[in-house]
Amino acid sequence: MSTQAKLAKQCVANILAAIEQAEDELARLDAFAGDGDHGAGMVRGMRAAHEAAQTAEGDLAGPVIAAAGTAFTNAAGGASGALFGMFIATVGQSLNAAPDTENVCRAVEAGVNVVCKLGKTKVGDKTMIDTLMPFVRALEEAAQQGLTPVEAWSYALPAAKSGMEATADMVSGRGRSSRLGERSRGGLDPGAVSAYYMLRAVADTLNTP
Amino acid sequence: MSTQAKLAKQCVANILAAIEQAEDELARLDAFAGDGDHGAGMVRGMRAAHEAAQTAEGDLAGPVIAAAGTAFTNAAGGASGALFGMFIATVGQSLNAAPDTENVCRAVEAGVNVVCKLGKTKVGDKTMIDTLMPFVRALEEAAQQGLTPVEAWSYALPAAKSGMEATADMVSGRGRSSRLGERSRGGLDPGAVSAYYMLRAVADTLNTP
Amino acid sequence: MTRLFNDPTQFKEEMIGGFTLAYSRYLRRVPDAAGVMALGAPQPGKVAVLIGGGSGHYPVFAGYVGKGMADVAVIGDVFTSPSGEQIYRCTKAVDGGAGVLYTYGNYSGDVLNFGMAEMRCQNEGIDVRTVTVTDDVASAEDVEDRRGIAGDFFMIKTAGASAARGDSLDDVEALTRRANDRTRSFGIAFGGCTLPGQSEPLFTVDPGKMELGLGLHGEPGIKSADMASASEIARMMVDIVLADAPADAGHKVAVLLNGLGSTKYEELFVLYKDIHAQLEASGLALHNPLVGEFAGSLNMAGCSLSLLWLDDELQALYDAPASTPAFTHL
Amino acid sequence: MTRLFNDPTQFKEEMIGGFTLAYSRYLRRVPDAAGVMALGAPQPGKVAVLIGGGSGHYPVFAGYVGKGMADVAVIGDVFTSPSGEQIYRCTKAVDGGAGVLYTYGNYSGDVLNFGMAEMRCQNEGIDVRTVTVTDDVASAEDVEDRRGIAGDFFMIKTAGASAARGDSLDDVEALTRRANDRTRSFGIAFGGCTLPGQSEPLFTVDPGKMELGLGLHGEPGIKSADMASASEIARMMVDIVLADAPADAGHKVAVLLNGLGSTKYEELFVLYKDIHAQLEASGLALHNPLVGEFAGSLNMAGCSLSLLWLDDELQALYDAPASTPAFTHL
Ligand SMILES: Nc1ncnc2c1ncn2[C@@H]1O[C@H](COP(=O)(O)OP(=O)(O)O)[C@@H](O)[C@H]1O
Ligand SMILES: Nc1ncnc2c1ncn2[C@@H]1O[C@H](COP(=O)(O)OP(=O)(O)O)[C@@H](O)[C@H]1O
Ligand SMILES: [Mg+2]
Ligand SMILES: [Mg+2]
Ligand SMILES: [Mg+2]
Ligand SMILES: [Mg+2]
Repeated sequence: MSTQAKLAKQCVANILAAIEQAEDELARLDAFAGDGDHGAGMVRGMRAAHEAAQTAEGDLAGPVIAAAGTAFTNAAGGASGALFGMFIATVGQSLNAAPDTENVCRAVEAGVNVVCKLGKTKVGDKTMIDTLMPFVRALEEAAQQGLTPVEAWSYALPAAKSGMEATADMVSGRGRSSRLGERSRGGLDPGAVSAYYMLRAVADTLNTP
Repeated sequence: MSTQAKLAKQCVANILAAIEQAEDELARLDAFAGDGDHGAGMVRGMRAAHEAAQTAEGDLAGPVIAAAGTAFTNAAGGASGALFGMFIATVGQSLNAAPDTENVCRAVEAGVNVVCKLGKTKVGDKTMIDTLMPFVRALEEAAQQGLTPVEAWSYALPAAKSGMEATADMVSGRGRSSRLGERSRGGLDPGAVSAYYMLRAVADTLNTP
Repeated sequence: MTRLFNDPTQFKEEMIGGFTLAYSRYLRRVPDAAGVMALGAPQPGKVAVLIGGGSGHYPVFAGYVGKGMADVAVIGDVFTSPSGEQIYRCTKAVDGGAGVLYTYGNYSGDVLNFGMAEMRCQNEGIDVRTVTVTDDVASAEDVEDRRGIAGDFFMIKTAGASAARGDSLDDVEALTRRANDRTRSFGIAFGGCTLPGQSEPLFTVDPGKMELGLGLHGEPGIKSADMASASEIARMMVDIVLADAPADAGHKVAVLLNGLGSTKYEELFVLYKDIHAQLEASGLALHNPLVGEFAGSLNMAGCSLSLLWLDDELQALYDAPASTPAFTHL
Repeated sequence: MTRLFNDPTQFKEEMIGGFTLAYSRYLRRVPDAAGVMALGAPQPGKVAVLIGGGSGHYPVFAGYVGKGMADVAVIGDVFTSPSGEQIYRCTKAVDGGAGVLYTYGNYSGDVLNFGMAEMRCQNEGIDVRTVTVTDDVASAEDVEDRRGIAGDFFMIKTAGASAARGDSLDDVEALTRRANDRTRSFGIAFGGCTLPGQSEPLFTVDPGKMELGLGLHGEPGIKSADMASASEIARMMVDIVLADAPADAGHKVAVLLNGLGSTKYEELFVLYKDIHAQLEASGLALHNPLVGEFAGSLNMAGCSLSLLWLDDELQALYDAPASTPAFTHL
């Protein structure tokens, strides 16, 4: 990959592919305790994000990611449209010119914090945060251990996966399904699953020679 | 049975029992090419007919049957409500004080003619007439052969049955199902079945010692 | 399926009870009869408009009783014409001395029962006229043999507006008949309805199929076809209705896209998009289209397109104000 | 299930297309946005009422745009809040300089997206206020955490009538909030709906069961119960709503019995009969009840009861005239 921007565009393209492939699964997960629109919304958002990313100019990754996030928010709608879009846009805006592991970690952390703030969520509420927060904590560890960004991302991915899996046994505290109380237990949170697929698609992209 | 009136009331009671038992079957037959209300309508009509018959005064059969028919028409609604009700009422009104076989035959014929006229129907249109008309023809034969009314009714019943069975292979020419053309072929006509059950219930009553 | 009921044999009575409680600002129960009549009826000197038929089709018929539409609706059991006796009583209740117009769908049971009531009222000196609705092009070749479906709405609106402005019975009858002569409908069904107390629907439609020529009483359609996209269905419906357009009827039409119970508004709007475009492409001017539920069949799934070819007089009646439980127009 | 569509990803766009073609006498498309606005909007000096949310709920929201109700509806994809960007554009389109009132159901996605738009508009100097609808007593203990269901109708009617008579933004907001504070709803579901392009419903209900505490988005209810007769259901709905009655709210209520797509009018009237009797027996005076489809969820089966405890001012607003595609009142 010749530039940061190209790599970022490739990440977005691969996220889109991953989300398109998972559309039906995400819809089914959302139908369990929600309203079934999560698959369609993520695909709509990612298609717009991809289009915006491809046409973004310059060599830096940040603006590409920021453009993708804004496009995602505008197109997707719904809770996840606002939150994933703001997450992606914030990561893009926070990423400075020289994305070493610490910078990447800080950018993702900024994105996660925006989601927590806007969504009034914390770990354990059975949301995308249960994937994203453990991922950020693991990224921090990787930064302290001096791993490269590519190594760090792969190092942190299992924490995201465990976080996602843990949502199955949680009772929803936020979002549409929170009205169901105990009945929301037993299914994975669709937003937590989307978040994991996004992070994994980035890992796959970074690890592709 | 001590009087004509008592016998007539017993006939009405037994018709009601037969129709109540057949309610679901009649509903299913009507659902095949019609609107599924025939079972409920016949039960509603016969319940009213029974009530009216039980409270009818005098020793003669005619007024009992006429009262039953009028009550049937008022309560049942629908095509069959109008036609069966007018049929029963006309039979009752046409039955004179000394119901020998010829009189009975003429009364039933008068009823059938009213149905043909009101309903603009003839044999072969896949209606109650396909049961009633062969029955009347057979009653006439029985009268010519000098059978008693009770014997004549039993003699004519098989003709009614064959007429009813023949409706399965007819294409509807009258009523709601006539709009279906060829698609109406293959099911018995619900009104033809009701008519047969009514005639059979009368035969059973007459033959009960 | 129909889930909310108590004793199925009491369904009609309880429905009338709840309906009159909810809408007592428009109408009241006809004393001693299964019907509802507009507040203020009978109005001496005004022609009365009587509609009716089986229930299960709300807002047809009771929903259209009120100012500017019907004076009375006679209410039969589900899918069952009311009896002549009930129709007779309702006629007597609303006659204001200027005569009564009956308008109802052309079904064997209705024709018999309304016909008996008409004869009886005529014998008692009430001038009764009848316009049976025959809008469904799928139901027969000859117009007189056709049944009435959602086009009912146009005839009720026409008759009601004509009577409301003080027209004579001759005129109300003639205008309503003219509206019927100029109305054409065609419908399709995707699934059958279930009568109260029954557990099986009246008919089922294979997934991937649709029934052409729906009946408003849960009768199966005239024939089956493969399920198609909304655009293809729009084209087919428009083609079939226009192929049967009345002669010399001009180019201005009132349009009614009617949804049956389980086919919802959003779907109807998607379908309507192409219907509108195709009607316009064929040179018609569309006047105040209506898209929604105007004549139902319990929870049946399907829809129908009705067109009324307007002239100036019919348009004035169509645009006249109305205020009823199910249709209000300023 | 949802059967009439072309490309499911275009469902919303095609729906808006057909809707605006049919009802161009009331409203038009918002330029460059997924929304519809009343003819005559923006009206300089008049507070604008903005409503919106996911689609699939017609007549909520677009059906209530017109005279005396909302000035604009922002239309999201099926069951999906519109994005902040679309809400922002619609706000800009209808602002007449006197401020904009947002009223919408209290769902996480809507709160986020409407909230973002509100902030952005405030930053640009447009005075925006928000009243989120929280009528569903089944959805949470605390009123602020509750979601909005069919009670939406009352808030749209209140806000629209208040704005239409020229009230200030402060007053429109205060009155709408008062209406929300005095509205309670409770619903049940019998069957789930199917999104366009999907073949399975969002949820199913065992025959013989019902779900208490329906969600308007096809979410399963809060808990299951055995199916009951209409009379038993009426009693339960009334008991639950009245148990949560607002304090000191008087005894006059507006009543709305809302049917979801596949639960039909006749059933609602049967149910309403006992609801009416029980509300009256508990000492309430019922004002202009409404029984029908006022807030849907595609072809879901179920119904809900909403009460708005009126005072003189709220009653005047409730009785004010309105003229929209889905609700007209003289
Ligand atoms: N307040 C919130 N904070 C964080 N995440 C949330 C919040 N509300 C919803 N989510 C996430 O969004 C997902 C649902 O997204 P989606 O179905 O697209 O939106 P909607 O709930 O509006 O239909 C949930 O699975 C959850 O992960
Ligand atoms: N015009 C007619 N002449 C004779 N019989 C008729 C006619 N129309 C209908 N029927 C009879 O009535 C039966 C249908 O009765 P029912 O279902 O109760 O009435 P509806 O058709 O009004 O729903 C038919 O099966 C047929 O036997
Ligand atoms: Mg969702
Ligand atoms: Mg029938
Ligand atoms: Mg019938
Ligand atoms: Mg949603």
